[in-house]
Amino acid sequence: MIYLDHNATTPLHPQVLEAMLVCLQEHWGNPSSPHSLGNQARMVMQQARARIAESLGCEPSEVVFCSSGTEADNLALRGVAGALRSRGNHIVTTAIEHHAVLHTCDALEEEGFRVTRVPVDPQGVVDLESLERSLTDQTILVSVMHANNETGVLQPVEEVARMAARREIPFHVDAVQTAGKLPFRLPELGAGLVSLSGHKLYGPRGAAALFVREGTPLRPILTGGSHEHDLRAGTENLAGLVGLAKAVELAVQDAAEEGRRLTGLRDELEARLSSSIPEIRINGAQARRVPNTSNVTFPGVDGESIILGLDLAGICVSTGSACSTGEPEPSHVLREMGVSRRDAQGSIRLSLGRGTRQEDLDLTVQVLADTVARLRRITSI
Amino acid sequence: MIYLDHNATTPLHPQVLEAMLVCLQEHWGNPSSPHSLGNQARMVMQQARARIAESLGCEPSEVVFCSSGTEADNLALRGVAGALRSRGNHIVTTAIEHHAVLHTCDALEEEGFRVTRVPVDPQGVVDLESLERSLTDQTILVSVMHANNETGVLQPVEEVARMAARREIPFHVDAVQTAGKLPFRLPELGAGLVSLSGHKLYGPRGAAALFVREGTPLRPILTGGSHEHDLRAGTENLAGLVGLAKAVELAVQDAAEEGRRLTGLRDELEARLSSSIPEIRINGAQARRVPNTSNVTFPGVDGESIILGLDLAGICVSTGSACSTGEPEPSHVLREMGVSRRDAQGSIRLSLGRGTRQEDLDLTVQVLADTVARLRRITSI
Amino acid sequence: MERETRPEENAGHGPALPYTRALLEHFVNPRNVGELSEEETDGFGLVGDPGCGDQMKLWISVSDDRIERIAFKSFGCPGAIATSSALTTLAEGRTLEEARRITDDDVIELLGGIPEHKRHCSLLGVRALQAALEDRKLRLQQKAIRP
Amino acid sequence: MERETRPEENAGHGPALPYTRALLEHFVNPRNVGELSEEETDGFGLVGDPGCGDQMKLWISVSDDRIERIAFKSFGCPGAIATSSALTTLAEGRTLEEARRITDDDVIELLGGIPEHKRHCSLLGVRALQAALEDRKLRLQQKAIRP
Ligand SMILES: Cc1ncc(COP(=O)(O)O)c(C=O)c1O
Ligand SMILES: Cc1ncc(COP(=O)(O)O)c(C=O)c1O
Repeated sequence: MIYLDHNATTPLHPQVLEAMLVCLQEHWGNPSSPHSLGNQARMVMQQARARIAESLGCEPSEVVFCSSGTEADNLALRGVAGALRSRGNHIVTTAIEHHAVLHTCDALEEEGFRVTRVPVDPQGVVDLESLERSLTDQTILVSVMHANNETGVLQPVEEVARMAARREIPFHVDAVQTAGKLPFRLPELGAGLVSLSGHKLYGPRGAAALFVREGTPLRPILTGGSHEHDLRAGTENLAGLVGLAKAVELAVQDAAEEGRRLTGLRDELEARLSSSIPEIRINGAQARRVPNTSNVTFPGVDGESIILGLDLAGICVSTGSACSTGEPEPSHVLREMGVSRRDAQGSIRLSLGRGTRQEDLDLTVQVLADTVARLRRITSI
Repeated sequence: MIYLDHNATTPLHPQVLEAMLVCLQEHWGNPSSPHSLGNQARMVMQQARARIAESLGCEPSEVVFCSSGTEADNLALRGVAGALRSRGNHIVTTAIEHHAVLHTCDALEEEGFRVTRVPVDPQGVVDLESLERSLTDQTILVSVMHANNETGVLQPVEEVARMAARREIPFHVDAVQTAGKLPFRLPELGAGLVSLSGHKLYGPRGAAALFVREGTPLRPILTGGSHEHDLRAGTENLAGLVGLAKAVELAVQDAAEEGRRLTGLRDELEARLSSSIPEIRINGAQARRVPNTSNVTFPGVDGESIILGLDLAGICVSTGSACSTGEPEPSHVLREMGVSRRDAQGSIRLSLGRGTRQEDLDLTVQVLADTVARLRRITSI
Repeated sequence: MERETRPEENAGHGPALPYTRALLEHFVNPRNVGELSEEETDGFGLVGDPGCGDQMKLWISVSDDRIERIAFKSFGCPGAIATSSALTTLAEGRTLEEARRITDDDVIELLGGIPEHKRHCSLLGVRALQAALEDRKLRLQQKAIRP
Repeated sequence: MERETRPEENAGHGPALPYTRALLEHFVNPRNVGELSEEETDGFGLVGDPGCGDQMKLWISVSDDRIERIAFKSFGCPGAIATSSALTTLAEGRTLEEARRITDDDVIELLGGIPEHKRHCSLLGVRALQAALEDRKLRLQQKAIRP
């Protein structure tokens, strides 16, 4: 199998699995229990937290473990909204965020908040001027993703951070698609809140983290016991957290080198696709992007049919907007970039990863060329 | 090590670990991905859901996977409160619920809901008359735990269910301490919402479920992709869910027989403790209880000191109210049962489990008797 | 009921897909792909929204009240392509009356089932055929008016 | 800084506890447990809330301005018991002036550290000793008034 859907999820790094197994079998105590098994679990948890903090450049007390990137995003948005409700009711985000942010904004709108979704340019980069204009004295939160999951296009979060800081507005960055891919340290982003998710960086599903900078106003969304500095209740998924810590550590270590390798592979892939399949377009190619992601439009054919064609040849890719079941809606991200509905329907995302080798991409180009050619012979448009 | 803290958490059943490993290594696709790896993951997930539904006697579409019992409780309470806010603002629960329920009620009070916490009798059983009297036409939710985590005392949830049903009020049961311990099927509880948690029944941490009976009004608390019938967003922790399903299946299969075994062991334990240590009291002994739990007061000594005494002999027990760090507050459950603050401070919980053997309890009684005698020689009261 | 291949069935036998073998076969080797020339065409159907979503074009050539040739082109998902192909095999050689009675369920049955959320795609083929049959009627009427 | 035993240190060497060996030793074998008789007692201290929480009683017997004998009883957590015991070893045989200068930190140092959230327990012993020393002063004054 050739797996080119690393932005959807990644396989466990073998060292991560190893660390998790030790934990599942030996350190299975409840970190809240007042006996040696519990103490041991608590110490293992403190180590995991310290390891993440060290890898990302923050304090252990600023790491809040969650169950998914989605939960981290929800905690950031609902948490700040809940904490600052009395100060204002306006939230600024972009039109191309992940549904974990956009649908949470929808929910907050139902609760009386006002949300501005700032548009992006044709390359998929948020319009900074328009973002700055949207900030008011009622704005209590700005949320901008670090890189888009469908196109890999990087957003100018450092500049947004400065705009928000100038007005003392809390700033959230959804870094689910960059943590472990880019060698950044948290303070560089300038955000008070940053989400990341284990399963996007060769760590386990069910483990994620929200960085909460000291002093950021936040109200918990899960209440109960006093876990996670009273910001997220629930008995901790220790094996998951240990796996997450190991995964973050490994990913951050390798990020620079692996990034160079993947950029090389990705650029070569795009060059070959462009030369072997007529009329394709690489979405966001002119923008700065994460190294591993390529989003390609094949006019005249349907993305799902391309995916199945590749799948039958043992190649896994996706449309980018993972949809749980049912009809894939044409990507809101591509639509916001000005791509027509039909072209959006004819686009797929190839996201490379640790296991990707040059020969995988050679085969992928060949199968893609054949599949697209075949579908174009069938197509009615 | 002798582990008598099964109400805090349990070790993984070896078959659960095995099922999880297959999933972690082979079925690591994202169930939302549109290719074969994703499809496979989706099918594995459907099987896990079906398996839980079958074990508990409900429909697969009524199982909502969550990350912890705490999250399941939060989803039930906040979810119904959010959905029925326009119908009323009153919530009824008991004074002895887990913090996942009580602290969530506190949070809902801050949002303008009114909460009645119905008291319990000296045996720790909720006062049904008082509960019924508290129901008004503004009541939108009743939440009563199936068994208390500290005392094991069962609550008359079937009767509460009838009271709530008569008034068409949604009813939530926190069954975290009974799922897999008692051989019930969900419809018998008569509740529209039931929480359970994997790590209390030899399943993994990070995996839990909320049963949501068809038609129960519920607004999600985590929004994003359309996972879990649109009631709980976030990429699914598949290995966790598979482990949970296996654990529930195994626990439900064995519940009746294991229950008899543990009741025998527990009753014998209590008899021996009573005969070998003067002046002890078994809390809730006159009430119906889950088979594995014994809560004992040793007047004149401090619970933490008993726990350490046992711990040094390799025996793990706890005070019952797992506190994350810092000062253990005397149990609110025992206080509500009329136990003095000092006696509450001198109480411990012994919770037996699959691995518990008669000889473990023989040793425990002996060490406990020695420890308590020693501490009583030191005590100033 | 959603027809799902169970993972066990697939263990080691290629990708785990929500599609039947029959559907995949029609997707990979669709029958009767193409267009008929203006002269050959006795009826033509176009269904689907050309601005968005799936679309299908279907041509029939009729002789002796039977569909002698049928051809289609389709822009759409695997379900749309496979069901269109399957539909043409069901219609080919049939009398017009028989063709009119072909239902979605016939197509689905031929393919051994189709995932629930793909059912609406299977409408396309049958609807395109109905449209082509209607078109043929119109064409005949028009010929009758000005021969 | 919270003093935590790191799990590695413990691997295979008994339970992983947040306490030092020295503290555990005092918990298991507390020194000077007991009461002094009324005749022996030159000073008595009682601290802690008898209604709730930890409590400690401490007796001293003084001779030649030195603490000749010291005894305590304690209802409380392991930290309270161990620090009380440790305090008595620090105070025994000391001059009253030396005893007065014993601080929490001396007790904590003797035990090699104590978890942050247990620090307040260590106050009990030192406070009980201070109370006993005060009590001795009062008793002397009273003796002076009505001998
Ligand atoms: C940018 C972005 N944000 C949030 C999420 C949600 O994270 P998770 O899948 O862990 O719920 C994802 C991935 O799905 C993502 O790509
Ligand atoms: C009765 C009860 N409800 C809820 C919970 C919370 O479940 P979890 O530990 O999975 O967050 C627990 C256990 O801690 C419990 O005993």
